[in-house]
Amino acid sequence: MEKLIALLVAAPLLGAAVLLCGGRLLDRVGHWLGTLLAAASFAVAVVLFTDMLGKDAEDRSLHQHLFRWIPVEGFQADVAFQLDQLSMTFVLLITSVGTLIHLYSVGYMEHDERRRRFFGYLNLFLAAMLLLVLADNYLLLYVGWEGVGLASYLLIGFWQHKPSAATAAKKAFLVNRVGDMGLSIAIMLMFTTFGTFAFGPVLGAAEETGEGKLTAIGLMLLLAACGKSAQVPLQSWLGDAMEGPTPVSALIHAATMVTAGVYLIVRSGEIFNAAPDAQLAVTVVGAVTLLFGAIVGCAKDDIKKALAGSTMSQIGYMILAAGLGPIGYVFAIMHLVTHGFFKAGLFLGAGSVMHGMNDEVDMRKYGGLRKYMPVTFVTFGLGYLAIIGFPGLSGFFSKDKIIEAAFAKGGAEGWILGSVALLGAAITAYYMTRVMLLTFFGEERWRHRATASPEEPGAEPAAETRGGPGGHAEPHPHESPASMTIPMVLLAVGSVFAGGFFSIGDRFVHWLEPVTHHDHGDSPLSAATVTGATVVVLVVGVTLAWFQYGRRPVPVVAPRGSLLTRAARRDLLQDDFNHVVLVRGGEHLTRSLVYVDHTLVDGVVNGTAASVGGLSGRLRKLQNGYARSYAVSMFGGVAVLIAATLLMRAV
Amino acid sequence: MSFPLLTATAVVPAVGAIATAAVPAARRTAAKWLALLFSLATLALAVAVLVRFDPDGDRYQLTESHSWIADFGVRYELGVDGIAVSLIALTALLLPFIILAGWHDADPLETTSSRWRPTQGFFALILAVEAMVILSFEATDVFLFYIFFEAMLIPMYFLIGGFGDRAHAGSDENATAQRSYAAVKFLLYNLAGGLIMLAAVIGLYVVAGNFSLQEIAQARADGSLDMATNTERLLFLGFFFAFAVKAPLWPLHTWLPNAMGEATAPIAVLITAVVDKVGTFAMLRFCLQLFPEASKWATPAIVVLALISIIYGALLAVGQRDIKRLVAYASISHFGFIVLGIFAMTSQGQSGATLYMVNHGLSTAALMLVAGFLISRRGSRLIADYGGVQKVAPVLAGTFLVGGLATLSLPGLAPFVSEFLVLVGAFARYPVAGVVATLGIVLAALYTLVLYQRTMTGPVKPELAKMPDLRVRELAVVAPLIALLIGLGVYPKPVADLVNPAVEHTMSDVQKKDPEPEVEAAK
Amino acid sequence: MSATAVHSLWTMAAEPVDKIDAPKIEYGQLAPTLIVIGAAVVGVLIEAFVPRKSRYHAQLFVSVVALAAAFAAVVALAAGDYGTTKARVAAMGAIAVDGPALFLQGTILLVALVAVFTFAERRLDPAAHGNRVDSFVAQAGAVPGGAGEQAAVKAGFTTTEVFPLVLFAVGGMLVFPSANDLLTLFIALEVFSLPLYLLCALARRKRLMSQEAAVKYFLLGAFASAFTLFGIALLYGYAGSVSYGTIADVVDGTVETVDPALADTMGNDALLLIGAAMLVMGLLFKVGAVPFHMWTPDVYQGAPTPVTGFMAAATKVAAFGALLRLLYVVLPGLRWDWRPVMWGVAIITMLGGAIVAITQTDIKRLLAYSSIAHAGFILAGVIATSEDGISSVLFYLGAYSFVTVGAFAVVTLVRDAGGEATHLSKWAGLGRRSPLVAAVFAVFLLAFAGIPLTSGFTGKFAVFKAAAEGGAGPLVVVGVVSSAIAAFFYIRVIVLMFFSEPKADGPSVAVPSPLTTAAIGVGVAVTLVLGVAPQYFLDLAGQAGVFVR
Amino acid sequence: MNPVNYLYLAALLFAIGATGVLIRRNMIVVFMCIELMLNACNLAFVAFSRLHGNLDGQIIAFFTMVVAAAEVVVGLAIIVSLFRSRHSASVDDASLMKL
Repeated sequence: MEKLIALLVAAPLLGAAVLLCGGRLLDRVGHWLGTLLAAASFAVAVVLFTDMLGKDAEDRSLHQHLFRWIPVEGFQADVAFQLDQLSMTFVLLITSVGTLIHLYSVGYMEHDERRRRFFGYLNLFLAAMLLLVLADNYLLLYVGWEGVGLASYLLIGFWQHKPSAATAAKKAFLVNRVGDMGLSIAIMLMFTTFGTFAFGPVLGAAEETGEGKLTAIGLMLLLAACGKSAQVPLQSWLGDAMEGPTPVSALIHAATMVTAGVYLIVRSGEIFNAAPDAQLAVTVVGAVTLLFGAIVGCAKDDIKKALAGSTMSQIGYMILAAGLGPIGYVFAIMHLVTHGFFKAGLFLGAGSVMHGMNDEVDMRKYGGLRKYMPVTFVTFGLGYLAIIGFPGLSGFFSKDKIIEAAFAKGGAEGWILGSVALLGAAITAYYMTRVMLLTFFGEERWRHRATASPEEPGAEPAAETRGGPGGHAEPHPHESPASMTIPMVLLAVGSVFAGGFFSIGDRFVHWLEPVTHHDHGDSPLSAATVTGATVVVLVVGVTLAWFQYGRRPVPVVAPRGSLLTRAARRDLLQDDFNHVVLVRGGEHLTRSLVYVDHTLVDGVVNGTAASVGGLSGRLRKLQNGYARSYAVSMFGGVAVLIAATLLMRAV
Repeated sequence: MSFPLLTATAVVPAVGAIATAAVPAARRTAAKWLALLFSLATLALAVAVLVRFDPDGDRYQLTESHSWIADFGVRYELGVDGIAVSLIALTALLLPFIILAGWHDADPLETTSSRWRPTQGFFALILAVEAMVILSFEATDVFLFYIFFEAMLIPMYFLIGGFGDRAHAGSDENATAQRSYAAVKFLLYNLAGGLIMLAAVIGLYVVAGNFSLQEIAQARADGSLDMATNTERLLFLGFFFAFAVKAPLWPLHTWLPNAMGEATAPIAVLITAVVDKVGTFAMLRFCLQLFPEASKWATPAIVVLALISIIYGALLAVGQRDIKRLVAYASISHFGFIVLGIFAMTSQGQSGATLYMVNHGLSTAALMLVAGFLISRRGSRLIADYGGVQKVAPVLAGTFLVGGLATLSLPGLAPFVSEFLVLVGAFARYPVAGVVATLGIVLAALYTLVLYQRTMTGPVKPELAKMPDLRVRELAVVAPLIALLIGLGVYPKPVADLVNPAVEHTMSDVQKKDPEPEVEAAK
Repeated sequence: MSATAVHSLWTMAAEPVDKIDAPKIEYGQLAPTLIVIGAAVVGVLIEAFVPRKSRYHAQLFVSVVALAAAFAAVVALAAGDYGTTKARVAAMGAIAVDGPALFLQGTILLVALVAVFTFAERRLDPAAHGNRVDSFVAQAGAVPGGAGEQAAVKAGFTTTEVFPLVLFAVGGMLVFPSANDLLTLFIALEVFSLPLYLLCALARRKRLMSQEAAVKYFLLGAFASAFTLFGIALLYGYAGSVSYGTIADVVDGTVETVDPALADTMGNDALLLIGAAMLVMGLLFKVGAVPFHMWTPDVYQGAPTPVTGFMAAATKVAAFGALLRLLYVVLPGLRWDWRPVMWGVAIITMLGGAIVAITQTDIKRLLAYSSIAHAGFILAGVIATSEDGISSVLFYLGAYSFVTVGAFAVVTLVRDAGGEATHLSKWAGLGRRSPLVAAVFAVFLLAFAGIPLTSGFTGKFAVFKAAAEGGAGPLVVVGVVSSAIAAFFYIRVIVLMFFSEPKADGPSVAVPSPLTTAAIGVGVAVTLVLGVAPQYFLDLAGQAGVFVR
Repeated sequence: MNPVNYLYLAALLFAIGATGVLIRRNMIVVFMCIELMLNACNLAFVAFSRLHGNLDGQIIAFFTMVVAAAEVVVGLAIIVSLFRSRHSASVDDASLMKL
């Protein structure tokens, strides 16, 4: 059975290789090939899953050792896979959502002449992501980690001729690199501490290790997670990442890649358990981010950016949960899965809307679209209800559990975290309602108004060939083709029922327990209270949004807004800070260093040469051509010679 | 007396050089093919060496030893260990690509007279360099090594100064001046280093009485030859200085950007991927073996210099406006990594450093050669003159990106393996150094991606609209390199197995052990 | 000095002197010298009696044959172990026949042979009035540019006297390093100096400079030889004899018979030290060591280039030979006095020569300064005071002299309307115009710079090695530093030749006759052979490393 | 009469000659000064010869005279030819080559 594990990675990898190397002749079938291989990977996953269910909980984890990768004395890195329940969960999520989004992209990217390459990149991403979650040691995980980074870089910058896209891609990669630094340092620490970096030994030996070391490792892992999962302070890249095609945003920047950080932390649970300080840091990061993202989400008028903000905040929830330790791990993963479904659905919905609106992204130029694209409206709506945690839908169960666990953390910490989580839930309800209202309700603000033409940055040039001449004069909203709607529907189903399915009889908890271990914290509030509170804040948030956007017409041009709004629009000034401190400072540093290199380092050498030359020029003057002066020098010379000789005898 | 394989690997290119130089002026193409042929023959011999070499056998294999200059106690002594073998393989491997890439770099301008035969000279000099480099990898006699270490400067010097980058070439006086400035700078820096080393070599002879690396190392090991601490340190510094100039270590690096900037791309590759490796290789083979104590004494200072090189080189690379100078500074940063690995005195560090030499050769070759193709199309080295290339020449852009990703050592590509080994090795001995060096990977990403973004992405510059994509010859150069980068990234074990035993010998020379992990993890 | 001693002198002098027995000369062992001198005399006779038309060929024939024969004689002597086991003092203690002497004589003879080829070159200058001309003035006496000169040129006069002059000079040089008493030393010095003074004055073009060079060389040379002579006088005064052996004994204090007068002067070290210093100064002048070097650039520049080549090579060989013998045979007992001084001289010579050369603009002056720097390197070997030191110096001299002759021979080829184009700016782009010549010259320059695989490197290594073993490590360091500086200007010339665009009105490279070609060829061959496979010659020098006493 | 005084005289003459070489401009005079130095040497030789009571010194003196004569021949030849072409016998005028 474990022989199949490699296939999971191999299939999409093969696809990537073929699609990227195979020339134009693949242009016509490329996308289907890619989708097929993604589906194949999913099939394998299902097979493995059923097999796993067949075994009993304890010996479900599979191992496959492919080959010895880097052997240098004590440093032994293998290419080996470990498939346990945790990995399985991710594999299923990744392959299923991935396949759906491949399908979606077939329609979405229909008119892009570089579609083959797009699918190549998607496959590459799948392979890397699967490698990430299947690796049985941190170094191999690191490979996948950077691999998904590369894929995301390529896909964000897929429309490279848009400077904004290229910049966003570069930014994403760089910020991630900062996180990667953390991961690699963590691995080095593990090597020096444990002499290995394979999950088994490291996590096994975590208990009998000094807390200091573990805290260091933990913090480094957290840094990595922040980078990949767009957590404060490394969150700035996610918003810009929306420059990429919408399917990419759905798959990579909502459902899967950005959750890798959560996977890392949960995977390294033993380390964090033994390092409370690191755990605290994790929870703080999570809490801060979930507010940060939510606030940003409220202010954005760009539908994708708004969703991106919400992604940040949702992952904040997961990180928070992961930081809570054994009481939270399971719920973190659970929320991760449900979020995977509904957020992917939301993004696809957004994509579908843009598709119908000539790639207009400004929600203020939408409105009343429900009757033009019903399917989109329904699926999006369900996703919306799921994310705000409408009772009975996925988000409700998973998020509720997290809030509960936050309170269960106990003490002042518990209270703070819990209330933050609640507040976040309220804001979530607010901004999602806002998105919903702006997009599908209210009067049709797009009438008699030209929309963004692909020439101007920000428009998705997939539309270039669409609409035809004058097509940008006024959008004609229409439902998207089946290849796009089907995935949306399926995801909607997932986002409605997944949560309930998991929670009934704590299926999910039992499923993951062997890996992550679970214990019920004692919450100061009863579960019922918490649930009630969540529902209350939910209602508050929704009504607030309705008062603001539902009742009176929405101005097409965004009002100046309060200070907070303006800050939020600029991602709470994060970028400005980066720009001033890092970019500017870096520029000055490099410029001055170039100067130093030229004048100082090089100057010293040239200076020496010059001074020798000058000396030479001066000594030359002694050779003045007068025989008598030569004679003088000889005479003086002999005098010195004699004097020296006598002196030598004297001393 | 078996067939002298090692001598053959050096003789073949040398003969090739002479033969190429002898080709009459009119038959330029013939000269090119001849050179290519000989470089391929050398590659074949190198492969033979690779096959004949047994990693777990004696330390030095395929040895040859003949008396040469008895008066100076100099013997013609050749022998290779795993490190040397891998570097010889690298050299022999890169040369055909360099020749192929430089196919048209030396076609004479119309103005020059018929007696001036640049093309023949160009390829002959390249082969001459190859011969000398290979010999300096093989020599186990200090004097013999020194001879070729120095002599290779001369052909290099003519290659740099005589065949400038077409981006500025022609009769432009200013360009000529810059070029000869670069060439002279290269020569004087290295010559100065070499002469200081000469003093040390003589000193070594005075102390040891002969030049045989093995004998001296042996004598050092069993204590029959003990140097006064200060003597050893002075000699070490003499040797190290020369090597630090050759493998540019801050602050002796400034010749490299000029040289690489002014030389044609293939020659730039020859400099940084092949010739400079002799410096780092010699640190590993001579400094550590001959002067173990002094090496340990100097380690902290050298580690600091290496760190400065890493960060400094990367930052300057970010600040460059000239594509080739950017790559040059990137190389300086990478050489910092190599030196760091060598002087971390851990087996990971040193194996990593050796792998790094090989991988850096491949990655820089890929990046630099593609950059050369790009420059040859537009006729400018300034980054600002490019933009949107990927739209008109996607393959070129793609290969360039892969080269760049290799340079920032992306996992899955060969450089990652070596870089990570170096980092781990350094971290195990000097955690702070390891962390500082890790900053380098962020900066590497910065300068690589900025370069890619500015040249390849964005709207297409009108001048570039008609730019052709990679031609078959160029693809034939780049594709194998990329294949190797990926192959060695996924499965570096063969090279590692080749190198590890040699590194173990070196470690035992300096009597260093890898630091033990604190917790013995449950295996 | 006590009166009694003086009185005893009187009485001694009053006694009748016993009759002098006839000297016995080992003609066989002196053959090289005798052959050359004899040929020189023949050459003079040829000038006197052979018709002008056929003089050139006769002279050339005689000189070449004589030099070849002399070399053969040297080889024969060496083969007869006179260099090693049978080394002896000949001609009543006037001449030493031993390893160093034979080695240096052999070198001098070969260099002279090659130099004579360049002397005889008649293809480079455009033919004047239909008859080929060499680089020597038509009639030395005629006023430059005067009617007399034109008439002489028209008549096709040529100064074939140069050949006997060279032979005389060579004769002196052969004796110089093998002289075994101070008188012979002085005579030999004058015998090879005077012809050189004359040769310097005989350039066909730029005669004013040529004559000026001669005057400077002559006046300063005479000045120096006066010091030398006084030094000899003082040494004679100290030791009561001019024979090396005796003086050495006296210096060591191992002399057997000490009469009161000698005892008196022996007590007076001032005589010894001052005398030694002056004598050494005379030799340092000849080798062109700082601060006695200042004649070198001017004379090298002004003299006819073939003469410069000969002078630069052969004089150095002879003078260093003599210096070695003086320091190793006569003054070893004084080692602790002269070594520090020599240190100083060597250092300033190496640095001074290298530094001043950087800013030179005339190729001949450049080579002059480089020769000064090289003198410094050789001095480092002299200071070693070991057998290795001797042999390394011998080897260096051999290597260096051929490179020098070859280099100057190349200089004669590069010409424009005004004769040889010696200004560096004229050499720009030579590599483009005539790659072969440029390449050859580059080889010589690299040898000067001491790049491995050339004779220059081997020699430099040998010398520095000897010095280091002789405990002169710092000197070696100074040596490498100054060779780094020196490298700069050699490289400059190469850059000029290869990397700079040729000037439109640049000089042309004349096609030489086989004579010069041969000279250059020999130079290149020796340079490369001594660079790649020096073992045989190192052995030779090694065997020749012992002085007879 | 103490022969040592002759040595002092010789040294004096030598010094005078040397000074003359350094300060006089006319080539002929300079040359004569050199001759004076040579003769100073001769005096020294003779004095020493008498001091030591062997004849070497006196013989050397003869050699020196011959050498001096030869020098005169060569020297005058050169000087005269230079004088002809320059119409000046000043040492300092002959300074075409410098630096």
